Amino acid sequence: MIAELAPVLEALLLAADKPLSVERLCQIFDEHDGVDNKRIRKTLRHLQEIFSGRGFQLVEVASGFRFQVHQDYAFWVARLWQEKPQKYSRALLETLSIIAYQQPITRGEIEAIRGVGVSSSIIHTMLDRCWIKGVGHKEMPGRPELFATTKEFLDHFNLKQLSDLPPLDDLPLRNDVAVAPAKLK
Amino acid sequence: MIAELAPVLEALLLAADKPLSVERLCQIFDEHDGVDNKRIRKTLRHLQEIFSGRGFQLVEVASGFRFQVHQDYAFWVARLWQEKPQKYSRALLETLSIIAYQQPITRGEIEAIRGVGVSSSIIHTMLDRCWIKGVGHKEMPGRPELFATTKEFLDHFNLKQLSDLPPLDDLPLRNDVAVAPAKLK
Amino acid sequence: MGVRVDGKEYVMPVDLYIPPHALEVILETTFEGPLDLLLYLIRRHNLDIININVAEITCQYISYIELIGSHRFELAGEYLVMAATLAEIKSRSLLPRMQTLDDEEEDPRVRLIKQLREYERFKNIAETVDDLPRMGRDVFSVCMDMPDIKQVRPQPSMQMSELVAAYGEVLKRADMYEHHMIASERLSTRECMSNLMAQLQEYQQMSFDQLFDLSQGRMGIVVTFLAMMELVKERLIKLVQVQEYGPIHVSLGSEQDSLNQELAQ
Repeated sequence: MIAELAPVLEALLLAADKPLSVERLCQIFDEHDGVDNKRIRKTLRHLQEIFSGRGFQLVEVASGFRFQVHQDYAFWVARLWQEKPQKYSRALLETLSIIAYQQPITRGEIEAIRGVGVSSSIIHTMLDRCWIKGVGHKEMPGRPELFATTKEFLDHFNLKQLSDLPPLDDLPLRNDVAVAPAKLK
Repeated sequence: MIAELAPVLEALLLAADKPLSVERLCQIFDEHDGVDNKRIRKTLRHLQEIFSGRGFQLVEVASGFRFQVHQDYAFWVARLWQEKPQKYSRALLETLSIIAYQQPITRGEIEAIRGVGVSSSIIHTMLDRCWIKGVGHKEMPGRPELFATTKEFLDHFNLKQLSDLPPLDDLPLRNDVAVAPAKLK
Repeated sequence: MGVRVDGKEYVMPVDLYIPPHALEVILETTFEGPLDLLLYLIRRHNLDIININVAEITCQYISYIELIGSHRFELAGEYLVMAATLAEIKSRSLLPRMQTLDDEEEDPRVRLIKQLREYERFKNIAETVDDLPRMGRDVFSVCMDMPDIKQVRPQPSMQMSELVAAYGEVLKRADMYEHHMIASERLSTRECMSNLMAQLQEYQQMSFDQLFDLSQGRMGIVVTFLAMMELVKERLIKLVQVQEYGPIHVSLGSEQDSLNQELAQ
């Protein structure tokens, strides 16, 4: 029976190099440790309170909980490194956004929306970073691959679920003919 | 002038991938931030106190300060990277122990000692893991293969040589030639 | 109004004309394709797709295409499609419209506006996504070191203690097994040793195989074998094999011989 769970969870979450889910945390313990999902959740909430207002915080993202440096102090942390954080090209951001909001989607469908070809290097970059993955093939000539975003994508953008993405507005394009906006799933 | 230095230092030390010296920390700040080595040292000492008794601690090592997981919880953290402990069947454990203590030995001899048959899959598992190997054939009808343990087996148990195997003094040994452990070199 | 490229301001004239030397850079770095360019022009100039000077714009688009065509064939193609679409829209607007039900479906103007609208939504959301707090820019992960002293390696999935315990079990069971054997089948190594000795005294020499009684089962055979080994060890019997893989002959050993001699004396 573990009397004090908080420091154990702290240690685990701080040492892990990726977010840990409640289930994953629970696996660490043996039966006789007296730790279940409920107790872990409760302790995590407690930890979130304890560390609020500090230089770091415990947040829940798509694939679990992680400690991260508080955004308010990112300015100082950025000074630690010589290199500026990488900027993403507009082509990558647009392609990634289209996949995020319209998934699952084929490369051809992305190109139709953007009106321009999607370079293979962009797709590869996103696959390499595990932000997108192939989730199947569309039943149409050529059976093109369908892409969807991953948990890692959500983790990277500090999101818990897809519905946490900012809403996709319907922007009126001048006083044009009435065109029904595409429905978003 | 930075009013609250503690969360800034926390953020810096947590985000850095190596220890940061007081001098290095000081470089981060501009003159008008009102941060000097003395103030940094004082704040770091304060942080050390704040976080004592938690799952992590702020320690000073040769090249500076760093946060690290508290030693008391290293046991749990180690489990993070540990594969789910595989359970070996009793049959496998017994067979392996007989080979270890009675090598070289044939399958028939193992069966004789255990009083039950030894399944081929057990032998294969152990051969696959390189824990045992065939070392020759017994000169008897059918010329059965003789099995012995390997260097990998010793490595697995962190042993240097077979004689480092625990002695069987405290085991209920029969004074019978049949099962007296073979002398180990 | 203009576009900044490499620190220089390029003015985008109302008539869509872009200086040829700036065009390449603008098309490749500033705009994400012909839709993006058209969207820009519409927003900036309050341009009406219907009223553009198609002859002029088509000429210009074609000269752009020639310019970029040598480097970026695909990109040139995409701009060419746009020029064709614009030309089609213009040509339709000049002709009297046939009012049919499915007319709207076919109307390239409606299609283009729909496409522009859809693209603009994602162009905007891409900017919003870019502003989201992001790992490595706004959010930094925390990964602490382990204390140096105790670099715990993943433990072996089998402990030595388990192995020793298993062996202990084997020995214990073997012990019980033997008692059981004595009770039920009246077999024991010692007893078997005696029997073997008795047989050999009677026949002097026997073949190895002959000494085993298959009806005693596996354990019986094992006990016989063990008894034989014990007798060999004690030099009470001899095992002789004349040639490799040949039959093994068992006879009384030297100890027994001398014992017999002593008895005879």
